[in-house]
Amino acid sequence: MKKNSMWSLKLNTASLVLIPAAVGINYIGKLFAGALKLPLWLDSIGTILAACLAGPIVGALCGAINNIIYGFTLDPVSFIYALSQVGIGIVAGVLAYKGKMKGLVGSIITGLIIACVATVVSTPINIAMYGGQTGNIWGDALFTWCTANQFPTWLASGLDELVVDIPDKVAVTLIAFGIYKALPKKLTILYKNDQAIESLD
Amino acid sequence: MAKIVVEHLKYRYPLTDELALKDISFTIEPGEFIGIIGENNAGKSTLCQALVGIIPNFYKGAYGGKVFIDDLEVAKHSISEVCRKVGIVFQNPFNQVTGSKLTVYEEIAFGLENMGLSRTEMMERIDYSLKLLDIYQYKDRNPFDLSGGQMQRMAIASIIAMRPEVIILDEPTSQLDPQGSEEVFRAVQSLSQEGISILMVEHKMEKIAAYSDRVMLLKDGKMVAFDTPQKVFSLENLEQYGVNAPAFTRICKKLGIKNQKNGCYPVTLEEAEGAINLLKNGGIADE
Amino acid sequence: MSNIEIKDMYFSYTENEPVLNGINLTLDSRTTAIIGQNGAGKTTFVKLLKGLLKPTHGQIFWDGKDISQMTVAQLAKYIGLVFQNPNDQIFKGKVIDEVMFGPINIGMSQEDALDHARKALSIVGLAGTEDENPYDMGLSDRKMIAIASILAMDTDVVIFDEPTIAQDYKAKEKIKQIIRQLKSDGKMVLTIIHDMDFVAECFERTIVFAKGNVLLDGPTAEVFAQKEKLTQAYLEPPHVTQLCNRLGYQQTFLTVEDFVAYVKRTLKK
Amino acid sequence: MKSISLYQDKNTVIHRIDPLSKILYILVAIIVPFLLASQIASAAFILVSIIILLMGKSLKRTVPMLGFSGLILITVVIIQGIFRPDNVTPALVLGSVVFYKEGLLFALGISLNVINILMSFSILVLTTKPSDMVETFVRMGLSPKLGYVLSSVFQIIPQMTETMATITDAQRSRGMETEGNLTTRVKAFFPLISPVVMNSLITTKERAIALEVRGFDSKQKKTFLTEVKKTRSEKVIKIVLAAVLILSLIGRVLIWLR
Repeated sequence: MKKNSMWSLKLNTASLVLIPAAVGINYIGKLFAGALKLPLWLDSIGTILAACLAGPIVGALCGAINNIIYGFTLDPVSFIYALSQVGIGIVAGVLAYKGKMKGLVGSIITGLIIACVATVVSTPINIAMYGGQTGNIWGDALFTWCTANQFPTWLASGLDELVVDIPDKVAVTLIAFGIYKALPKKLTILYKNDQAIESLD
Repeated sequence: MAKIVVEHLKYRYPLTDELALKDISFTIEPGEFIGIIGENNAGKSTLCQALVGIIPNFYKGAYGGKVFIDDLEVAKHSISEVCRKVGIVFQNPFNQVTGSKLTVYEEIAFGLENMGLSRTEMMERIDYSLKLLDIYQYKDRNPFDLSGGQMQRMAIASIIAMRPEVIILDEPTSQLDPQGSEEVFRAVQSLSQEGISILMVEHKMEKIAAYSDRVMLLKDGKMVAFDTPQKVFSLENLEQYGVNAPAFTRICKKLGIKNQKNGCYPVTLEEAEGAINLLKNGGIADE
Repeated sequence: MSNIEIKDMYFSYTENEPVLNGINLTLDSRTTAIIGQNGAGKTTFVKLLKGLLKPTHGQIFWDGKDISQMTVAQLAKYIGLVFQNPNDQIFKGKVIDEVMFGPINIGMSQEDALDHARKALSIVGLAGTEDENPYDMGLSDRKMIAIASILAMDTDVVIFDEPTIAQDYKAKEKIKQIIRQLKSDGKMVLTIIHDMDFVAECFERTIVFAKGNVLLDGPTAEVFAQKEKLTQAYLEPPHVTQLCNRLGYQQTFLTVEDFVAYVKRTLKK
Repeated sequence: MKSISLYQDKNTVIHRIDPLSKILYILVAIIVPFLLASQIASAAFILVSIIILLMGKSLKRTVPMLGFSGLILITVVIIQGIFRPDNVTPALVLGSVVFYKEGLLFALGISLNVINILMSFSILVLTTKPSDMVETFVRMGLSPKLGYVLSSVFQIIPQMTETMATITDAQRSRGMETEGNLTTRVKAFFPLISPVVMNSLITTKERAIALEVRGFDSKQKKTFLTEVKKTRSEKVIKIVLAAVLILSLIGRVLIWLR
């Protein structure tokens, strides 16, 4: 029973309503990062948090819906990158469920794994869309250097994405972990699907 | 019209040790207006949510006893079935807006679409409830552009459209300004005149005294009193239960003015006015 | 004792939609309630005092010094504002850390901040909860934490925005006590509030805002005596005052005690 | 209320077209040039999209959207033009910098592709009310619950943006600095983001309950307040689009067989 519940597609209302809130958190994270002129995007805090709270399916849905919404509000190219957000949601959900996101070290490792997955999913899209670039100055500088030194495109592009993703995803995972840790149990229990009603009769 | 029967209701939230409701039993007749009072954490909201099945079906936890709305046993049915008979309105109007609809009209339709009603039936019910709550003129507005009072009336209208036989209002005015609260109280009165049973949790004791047929006083998850407002507000140890009687009752208590017929203190503006006038014109105070 | 003088203050978010239309007020040591319906400009007014907004025209003087152009951070040392919803500010995992956040920001040492925070928590009746998670506590307690987090900053002026919303009798009594304590400590107290009975019992002065103007200003009893003007601002007098009006009394009483004393006196005659 | 969607309410033929047709158009505009491996096809679709956007009075609004991708495309031209490994034929010499033909052509292909995708999506995004689109999907069989989730995001984000402003005010009122060096700004992030998260999670719980008491979890088959209007022209549009797709598929097979 417990084993199945991580992948259960039957979501309760609380988990469903968590999705728009998580997308909103992503959006606000990005706005605050922009307003404070921080050098990172910080735009997947909600996805990771939702994945921790309600599992990989909700995490994946958050990621997908996040980018669909970005597609409608900022840049239609985001639709295509929904795939990498889905990857982030699934990985975070699975790792959190397996209890890997406990403590600082666990979160950093989780962040690194998330960054790798995001890179694996995004790189082919980057290559198909932009010949391998990401649009980030530092990443693209590395890409240029690699290209000029005859690296294969997939490697140059992968490294480009990775240098951008590692600091961002590690930071985001740490922030999500910090918030998750402080959440009252009364709230987090609502998103679990396997509660039963005890009888007092 | 539905009758509510609660038998030995007990409930404990998940992850807590103490019962939030401790063996509560009562019966409410069809069409009654019930005021529920008590201090914070007395169990008022928990009781409200138990009547709709949010407790135990949303929160889980530990549950005992039975709640019947007519012959429907609440805990044994899903919330979506129970909500056809009992509607509930909460304190914060913002959090009750679905957020997925762009106009007030569509917002009201949300519950009706879920019930699977036909279009014509929906439109008829929406028009009726918008007019009953006096917000028909805002039907094309975005729900979030309404004032607090209007938004709360929209929340009530969206419940009314589902034609429940009982409506529960959990502090419906505490987030509103005086004008907004007045709008909501007037709306609640018109519901009561339609014959709908009403249970209302409220901290404004003057309002409770003015509207209620009976008042239920809770303390620490137990029902302490359930009687007419005059009887409940005349209780000597009321403050011990974290409740302050209406200003009118407190004045009359201090002046020792009791209603000769039932031996209770006046609880409303009108009763107090009458009693004090009587005193001035030669009536006798106890002191 | 300090005072705040507001001279000919105007404010609007967008042109053609004025929120405040030329406010002239002098705030002094009297505890003051600001009432009026939503949208009358009350919250905008306190945000201007706090420096969160800048007046489009006019000045604010504190003891003769123009503060209308000071930054929020500079003003934080002098003016504290308790926001309506405690969830808009609480972010620490422990009550004590939350309450110490403000004091440390305005430059108090760790020890002073701890000291002030402890004191503030005991004033709001939450001594002993220092190590709890604020979100494990009820909303009513979180409101008290938010109050404590401003009290701990030990500002000369304390402003409350709707402190009594959704509070029960006991909590309201506690807030009354806090306001009285602040007054006796020589602080200036300003409160936006909808609960007229509370205003009647707790505030010496009442200012009524309506449509961006000051409609009424004076000792609380005088303000509540102006029936027509109150109706104009969609306000009802306190319940005791309503009873006075019904009985046709000339005097305006605000509290149960005053009313009872008066009736007893007249009856003796 | 502010809306975060890029959609603007205008009364044009394009606005009235079924969202499904617009989605079909996006698929055709992306798949056909890919199948035919033809840059001319991309260019042709860009032209068609521009005409449709003009008819929908929405062409100007694509400019800000082009901004972000446009910037990347410029760097693509520069980087590929100069550094692409298979560069051999110099095409343009600017001082000591040499642009090569192979790299530039590659960059041209990429640019046409990206602009084509952007423009075809723009038609959908700029001329379709998000709620209409969600409803279309729900009628087609998307779970009404996911439909709810999608359409509520559009309204919930502006609400959260407002909360964000209040939270910023509340923390600044307690003396927190939001400007200054990097450490100050990094330190400010947590006090700002945590209340947003807490607030929205608490709201989530209340909203979930409010939805449940309005039958959100009902097993009953859902009905709709709004009516669907199906016109003949809609059918024609869909058939034409499908035909284009099939023809290009046949074309691809023919090229492959040759």
